[in-house]
Amino acid sequence: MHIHLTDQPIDVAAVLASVQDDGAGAVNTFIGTVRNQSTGRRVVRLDYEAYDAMAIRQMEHVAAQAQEKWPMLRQVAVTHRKGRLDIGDVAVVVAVSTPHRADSFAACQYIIDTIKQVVPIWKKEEYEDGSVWVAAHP
Amino acid sequence: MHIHLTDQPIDVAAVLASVQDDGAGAVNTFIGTVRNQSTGRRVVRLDYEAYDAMAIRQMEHVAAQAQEKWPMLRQVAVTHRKGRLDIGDVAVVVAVSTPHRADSFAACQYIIDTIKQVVPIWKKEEYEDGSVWVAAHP
Amino acid sequence: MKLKIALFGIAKEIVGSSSLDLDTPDEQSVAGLMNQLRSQYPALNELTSFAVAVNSEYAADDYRLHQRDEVALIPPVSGG
Amino acid sequence: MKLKIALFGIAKEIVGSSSLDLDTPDEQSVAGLMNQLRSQYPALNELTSFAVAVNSEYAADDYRLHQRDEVALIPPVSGG
Repeated sequence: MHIHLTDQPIDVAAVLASVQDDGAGAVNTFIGTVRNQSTGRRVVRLDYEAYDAMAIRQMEHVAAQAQEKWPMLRQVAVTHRKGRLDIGDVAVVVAVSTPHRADSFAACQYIIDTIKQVVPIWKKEEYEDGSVWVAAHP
Repeated sequence: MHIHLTDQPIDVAAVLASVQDDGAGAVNTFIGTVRNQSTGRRVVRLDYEAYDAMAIRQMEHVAAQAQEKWPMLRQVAVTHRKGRLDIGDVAVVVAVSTPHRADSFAACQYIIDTIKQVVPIWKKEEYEDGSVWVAAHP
Repeated sequence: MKLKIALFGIAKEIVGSSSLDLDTPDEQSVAGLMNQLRSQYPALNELTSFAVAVNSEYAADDYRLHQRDEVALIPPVSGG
Repeated sequence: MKLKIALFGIAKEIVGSSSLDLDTPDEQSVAGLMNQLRSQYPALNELTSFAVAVNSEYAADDYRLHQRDEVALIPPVSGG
């Protein structure tokens, strides 16, 4: 598995290349980017803070769990960005390769859904008139 | 929507770039590649034949159907390769962008599943000792 | 009327050509054309399925063909 | 014992620092530590949830803390 946390722009092509496997006919990729709005407010940029060591450890756990649930998984790659991101910037890339396509969709979705629940990374949305730590309050 | 049929190697990065949208936080991509085996036989290469005009028309229909089912779909791109492909070559790329991630997975999977049912493209698997038109016979 | 039918994939191999000129009644239905093809090329019956396309769209069984229609025989697709 | 607790995101803002030195009983449980933090920083009670991590793993409520553990307060995550 290929797990990275970086404060530099993510090279999506490199992530895709890392899951290439001659035994896999299917690659599914999820790319999360910074939207220009959130809950109706205009977003000007995002700041991502990470607990680096734990974030990497938890991303590894999620990838390993996916490998257990989908034993046919060939390759898994997760790269998460941290630091300051502008609109359109890539925040996260998940890519998986499997022999058949249905498994690639299911495994990729499981990984991104679980990452969002357990990986200690925090997103602060900056608006023109303030900022909010996303999901912090009910 | 961005629909292409080509006999040249697919530029995956260009397909991804074509669905980039500041209003979309989620991009899901499916990449179909040539596997080194099929139903237990070793594949040496594939030949894809297409009924070009109809294939493009049907890919457009599928993209339009997805747009109807997921009105929040921002961008859709489908590029299908034809001609001779070697192991590891990209045969098809589907990419969609949506505001939220669950829709991106569902729409992308719908598009590739439907393409495989309706788009007039035929795949001949070449083995070391023969060849078969895939799915032709029960 | 004379119909020109485009052939692809295994259908091209069964017929031995990439297109076929067929004599068929005027206003022949798609179903009628399919029966004519099945009896002329019995190997088509061994396919998982096949369809007829007219002007780049799948045609219903009761569609009535015209000489200027672009007709194609569509064996089971396997793209992607 | 003295525990050093790493703070992130909104927890860092609530406490006003990226780490906190806390006096806590020896072999304090995670649940006990959380109660201590809640009473010292009532704004933590307004969060959707928070968790304690020990040595880069989520810790169960009954885990007994040791001075050498790397402890962190984990407010609701929002990566991706």
